[in-house]
Amino acid sequence: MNARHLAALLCALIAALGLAGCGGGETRVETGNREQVLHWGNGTEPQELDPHIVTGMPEHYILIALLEGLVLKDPATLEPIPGVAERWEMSADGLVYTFHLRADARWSNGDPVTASDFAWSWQRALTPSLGNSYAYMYFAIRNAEAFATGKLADFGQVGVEVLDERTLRVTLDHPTPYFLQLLDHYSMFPVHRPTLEQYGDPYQRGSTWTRAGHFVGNGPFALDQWELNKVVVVSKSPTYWDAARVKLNAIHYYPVENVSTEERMFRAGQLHITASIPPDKIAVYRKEAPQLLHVEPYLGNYFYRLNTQVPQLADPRVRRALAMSIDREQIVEHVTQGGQQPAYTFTPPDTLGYTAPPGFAYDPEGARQLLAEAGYPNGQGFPPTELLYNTSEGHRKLAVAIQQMWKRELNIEITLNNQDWKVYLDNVDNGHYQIARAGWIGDYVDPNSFLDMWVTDGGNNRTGWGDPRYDALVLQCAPAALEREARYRCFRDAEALLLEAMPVIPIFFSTRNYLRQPGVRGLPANLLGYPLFKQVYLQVGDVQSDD
Amino acid sequence: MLRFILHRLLQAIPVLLVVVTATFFLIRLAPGGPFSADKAVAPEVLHALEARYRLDQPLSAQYLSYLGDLLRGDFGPSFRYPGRSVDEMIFTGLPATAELGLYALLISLLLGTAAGVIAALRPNSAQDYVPMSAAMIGICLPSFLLGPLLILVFGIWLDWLPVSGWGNVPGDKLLPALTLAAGYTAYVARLSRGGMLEVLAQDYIRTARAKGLPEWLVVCKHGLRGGLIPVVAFAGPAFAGLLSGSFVVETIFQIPGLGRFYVQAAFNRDYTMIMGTTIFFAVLIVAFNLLADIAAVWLNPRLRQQYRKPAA
Amino acid sequence: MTGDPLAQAERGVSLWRDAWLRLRRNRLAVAGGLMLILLCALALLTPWIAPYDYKAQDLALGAAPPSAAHWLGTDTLGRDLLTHVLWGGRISFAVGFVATAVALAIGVLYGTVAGYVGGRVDAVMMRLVDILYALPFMIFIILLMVIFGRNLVLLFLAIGAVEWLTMARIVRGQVQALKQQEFIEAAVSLGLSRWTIIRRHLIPNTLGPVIVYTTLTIPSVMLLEAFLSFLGLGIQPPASSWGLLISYGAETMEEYPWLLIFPGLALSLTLFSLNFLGDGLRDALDPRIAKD
Amino acid sequence: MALLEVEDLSVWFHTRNGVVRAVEQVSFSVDAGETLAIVGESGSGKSVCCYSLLGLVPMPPGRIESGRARFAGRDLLRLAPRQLRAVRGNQIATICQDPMTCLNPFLSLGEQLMEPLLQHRKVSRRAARAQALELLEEVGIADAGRRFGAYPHEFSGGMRQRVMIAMALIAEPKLLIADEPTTALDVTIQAQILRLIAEIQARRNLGVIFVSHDLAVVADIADHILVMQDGRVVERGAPRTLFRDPQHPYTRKLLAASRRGRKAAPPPPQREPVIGIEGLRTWFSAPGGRTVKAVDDVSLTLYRNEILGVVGESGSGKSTLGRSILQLVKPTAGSVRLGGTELTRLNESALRPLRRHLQMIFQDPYASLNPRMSVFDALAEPLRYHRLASRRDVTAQVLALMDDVGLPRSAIRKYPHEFSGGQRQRIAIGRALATRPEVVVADEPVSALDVTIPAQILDLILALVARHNLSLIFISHDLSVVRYLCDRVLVLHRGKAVESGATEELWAAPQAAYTRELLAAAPRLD
Repeated sequence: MNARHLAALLCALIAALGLAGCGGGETRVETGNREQVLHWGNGTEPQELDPHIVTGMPEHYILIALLEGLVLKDPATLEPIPGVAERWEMSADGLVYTFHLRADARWSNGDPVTASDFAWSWQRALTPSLGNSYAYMYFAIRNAEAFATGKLADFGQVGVEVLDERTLRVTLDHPTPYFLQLLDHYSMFPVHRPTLEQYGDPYQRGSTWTRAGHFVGNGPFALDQWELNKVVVVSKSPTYWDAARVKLNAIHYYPVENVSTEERMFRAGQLHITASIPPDKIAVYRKEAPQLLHVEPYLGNYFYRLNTQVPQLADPRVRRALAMSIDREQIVEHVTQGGQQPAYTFTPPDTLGYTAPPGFAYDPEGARQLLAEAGYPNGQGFPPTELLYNTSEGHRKLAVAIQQMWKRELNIEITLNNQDWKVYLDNVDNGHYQIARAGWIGDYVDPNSFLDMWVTDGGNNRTGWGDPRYDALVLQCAPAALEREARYRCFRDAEALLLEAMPVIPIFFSTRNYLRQPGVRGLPANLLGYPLFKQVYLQVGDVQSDD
Repeated sequence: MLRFILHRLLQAIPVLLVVVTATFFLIRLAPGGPFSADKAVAPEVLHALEARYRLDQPLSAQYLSYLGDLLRGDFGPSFRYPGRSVDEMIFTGLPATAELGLYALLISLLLGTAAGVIAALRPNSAQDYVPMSAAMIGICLPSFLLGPLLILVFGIWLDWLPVSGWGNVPGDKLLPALTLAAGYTAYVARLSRGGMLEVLAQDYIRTARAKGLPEWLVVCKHGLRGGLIPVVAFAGPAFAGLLSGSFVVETIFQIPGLGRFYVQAAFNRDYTMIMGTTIFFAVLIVAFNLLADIAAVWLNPRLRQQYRKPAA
Repeated sequence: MTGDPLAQAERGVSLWRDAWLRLRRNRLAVAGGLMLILLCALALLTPWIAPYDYKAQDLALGAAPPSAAHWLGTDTLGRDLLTHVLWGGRISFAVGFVATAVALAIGVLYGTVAGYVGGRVDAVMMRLVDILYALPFMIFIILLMVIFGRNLVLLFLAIGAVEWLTMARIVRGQVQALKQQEFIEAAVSLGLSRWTIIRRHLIPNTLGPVIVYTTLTIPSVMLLEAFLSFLGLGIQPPASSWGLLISYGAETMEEYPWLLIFPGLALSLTLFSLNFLGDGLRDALDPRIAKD
Repeated sequence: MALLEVEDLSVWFHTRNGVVRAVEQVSFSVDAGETLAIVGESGSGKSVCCYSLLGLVPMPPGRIESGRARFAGRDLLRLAPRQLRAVRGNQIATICQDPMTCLNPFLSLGEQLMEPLLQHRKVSRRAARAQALELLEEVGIADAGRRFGAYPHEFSGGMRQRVMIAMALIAEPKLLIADEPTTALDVTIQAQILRLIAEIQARRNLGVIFVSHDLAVVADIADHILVMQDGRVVERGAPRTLFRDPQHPYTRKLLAASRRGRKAAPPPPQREPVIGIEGLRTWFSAPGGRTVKAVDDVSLTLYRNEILGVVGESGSGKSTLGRSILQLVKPTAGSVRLGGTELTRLNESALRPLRRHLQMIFQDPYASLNPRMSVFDALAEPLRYHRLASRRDVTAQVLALMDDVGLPRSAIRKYPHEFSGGQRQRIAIGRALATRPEVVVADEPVSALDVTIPAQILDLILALVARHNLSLIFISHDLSVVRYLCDRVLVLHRGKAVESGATEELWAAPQAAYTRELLAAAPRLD
């Protein structure tokens, strides 16, 4: 290789990398504002865009743009508002819902959206071979669980009935006050049968019907482009029944996994809105650009599971001592710093009007006493115990802080152990842990979403704790109650039992913290972080942007 | 030469077979399956998924059917991204990673060689220490640190270059390529310095000077070729290693590349994807080792007749 | 061999003493060596000289820039950074040196045998290296952790088990070149066994490149340790290491730059010291360089 | 007015270990068409002296302390680098000792050949190529067009040196500096190259500075001779006067080294065979399925206390023959018997204990000693390994060996790099003797050594053969050395033994044509 080649190579390289001419110009956000194109930080790459297969938030944000269920939610109040169904009736016993579909509901290829579309889609969603993790969202419907678990082969016996192409009747197993909320979950969205049948077996994974160019939806937006790990682009659908109200021309979803990258993209004007914000940046934004920072209460909590099969944790007094010696005010103020609320109950306050009374308080003195009663005065003789968490900076910080609090208040040594996500899951699932970090996000706004997981041997319990009284309250008392207050009373009693036994230590209630450009309008805060995209628009208000 | 290449290609077959077999069984030993999730998955759902992906069969049967698929060129469907095949994902991610790797390699070769050559011209002087120390910084500044640092300076404070993306706007490839190149630059600089020191002491360099050639021509034309031989030996395996090495850079700069799949597949226990990327990586290693050997022969005419053995 | 004036001037000193003498005259190498000794001493003395208990936190204080009370500032949990850099140095030095030593031992031996024996044995051995290169590293680490549990020794082994591959390649190349030298043929004609030739004649002569590679490996091993810690194999909080401090510091480099700068400086200082010492050692130990 | 006039040139090297005065106050001049020979051992400053004129001495550590070098009206020592570059390769060209190391192995010969032209003359590549081809024909390379793109390693040593000469001449310089241009070549080739230089010099009226360590080589070609020692000119004069009446003792020593006589001692009377070689063949497969017959059907018997010379040019297979006898290379066919044992049938582990009876002394004492083993280690290793010495008396035995080969006892802890070439060769000989061998193969043991050293080593070998009752196979390309040392001679040519016989008989009446050619080509001082 001689010098001439080298020089040529250098030039080619510089040209290829395009060193020349960049910076300045219009940012993506500014262009977007002008053209009504929303640039949305979407966390991870969507696993799929099949509403009956996927399980995550990134998929959720795309699917609610592409598809629409019978009912929508008002983003301000989370109350049901008409979607594909223009109206509906509920029988007096709360078991039968009749939905009247609007005449102008259309698929993006122009086909009308009919009641049998829903019936077929739901049958598909429940078919075992598809492996739909969210099949349980249907289980309020009569016989849906039997069909989904393969005990019942005939979908005709499931409580879904097509009265005519514009009328769908659903019969429930037991009164379910939150049923209408579920209809807005993507697992209950309709899919376009001819498309699914064209691109493979509709009852198996691995179909390509969700690709751009194949996808047929009924939502306010249609799928334009889906580039792996790069972007998903949806654009305004002209066939949508409410297209006149849709103001955005397009939404670009970016799968930005790294929160720091996302923050930098936001700062450089590449994103209108982020999925989250690095915790350490919250204080900075709060001080320097509070108008960009959004801290919103969220339907989720952060807690530690205690494995009640471990000898030293089998004693509820020890478990309560551990819970009572954590200074949650300090933690939310100095460690998490994201506006979280200290948690002294398991269910977030005001979950659709439900608030449980605090089950305990920060009381180091009382904690020491309980620990002494349990046989470990001043922490003496307390066996070495390990706190397991999946690798993450936030979990680490919290664990280190709490480890120190337990040391200080109870004089017990807790060692920390972080593991990669799947190993952590495996260990927690199999009970190979002593104390393990966890979090929970409600599927719907109802205490049931937080409390039914603690029934004996529940799939998400994983603590080994169980109490027949609790099971009765959650599984029988609450479903049987016809009145909201009576139902909530069952839940309050159940939660009191839970907090007394303390198989889990609630730490704080989550917030959704993210960054948003000032021009993004029509996104009211709500507990679910739920956007109604047809109301969203971009307007760089009366204040002219600087520079 | 042809025989040599054929020989090495033949050797590659058992290598790949061992890699496939070992990886196949190792990943199944790792705790946590592809479908485990935070929210408990219902047993019947799990059964349906396992049946779908043949995970309910005995391991040996799974292995044999996987080998069968492999022979037909089918890497199978991804478990994590059920709508996509592993083949498709590898070939979607490959161009960006290959391009990134190529740029990084070229940058590290250029900068590293430049530093090494400049340093070798006056060993143990400031002209040696300054460029070598600069190159060495690449090791102290791992990409998870250098990337954000470069973005901060050039993307945000100076606003010269985009902070993320790949091929969207001009200039967005420069920072990632530089970031990835940094670590390799130090190695290239050291290797080329050593190589050049040795070559510049050779008699034929004096011959070139005696011909009255200007110094740059002496160094670039007569010195560089021999001095770069150790660099070439390093560059082959290093380029193959860029696939897994580019994970961090791809994540930081939001590049739709293969490196992310390679690492995420392991985190997700996406068995078929792990297998696919690992096999791909193994092929790359074999190929680039071979290429490095061929390049060494190409660079060094003397080696061309070295393949001589005693006739037993 | 023509005009070689220095050779005459340098007569009369033995290799090792001469090496030591020349090393001492190499000011950079001496500075590097002294710095390493200082860092090692600090690491060893940490329990006595660290200004704070490494577990002590002051949540209300949070991340504070350097001050009289905390010379290097505090981290987001209000822990003294100087204390953590000192304790982290212990771990990083142990990991860096032990893991590299493991890699060195395996790599040098393996590479020498492959390079010297050559032929089919070499082919098989090098293909084995290819295989190990190709196996997914993360899965390997996760399995190690699952099978053997978590401890420091395992961490050293895991890192050593990865790093030796490159070392083996380098040494093999070196040995292949050495093998052609007449002194190896001389050793064969003396009737020495292969093992004796490898041990006494080959390995000592591969020192140069090995030293250089080693000085580059130690710092990268220190950073690799952080990655393994994220997978759960490494050390656990509240204990720390430079690798971990740097990766945490990188996350908050804008808000709390001191959390990145000081651990980063410590690592860089080590790298440069090692590098200068390594170069000095290599030059001092190579009689061929000694002549010009 | 002379072409080049050098006055009072001093070049010193300022190293960390002090100042080395490589060239001290040297003056000389060269006229067009005239040849100046500078003769001396390595380290005498003869090369430094020439290269410093062209600024080719590395600076630092080198520094020109004083002097003038007038060439074409300018002082070379005071030219700016750019001006000096215009002189180099253009008006003053150089030929160096070993064309293998002086030609760039990575570039084709044609490319290297054209370089000076492209650099100094405004010519197109095409014109340069034409001129280069023409010149290649002139220096005697047939079929130049086809070989233009070949690489140095594809040429033989003599051919390479021809290319080197062509490269030096291509820009039509006025002065040629030839630094030991024939030292690395075989005798017959050496004669051709010397003739070539002389012809070209005459044709082009070149001034030539011919640097050599061998007075015999320069005898025929030099107009003036400069003898240098330790950086100083110790004697100068026309060859005839210098040879007839050398003034300085050093000159006399050099002359003695070039005028080696015949073997003094008569051949040993008793004829006890030690090693018998029958039909030995060592073939290598080369690329393209060819077979290189390095040793082809050689038979010989070596008797006790005898020195057998093996003579041949490079590539004749003499080294391979030596290595095949020692089983360092596995022969393809034939038999090698040591005592009653057939060595070719033994595998490596069976061979290992026998190896101590068969030892080798290598050509290059720099390469054949482990740079990281002290004299003690190098000599003690075989003693210990073969259990020839107990732990207690190993030091005594090492010291005895050192006495034997003439190494000072004080050097026992030193390392090879601290010794001169001759002393290193003594270490290597000591190592070979340590195992108390019966047969020693010495492969060109003195050809890498300086002028005055071989005599000492050869005398040492003679003494040791007698003292230890050795049988020695002495491989060499240098006929004078062989005649001085050997009882019998075997002439190898292309792997085959063309002639063998008692040394003086062979010298007196060579039978084979090849032997005659060989003997005729050897430079002589008389």
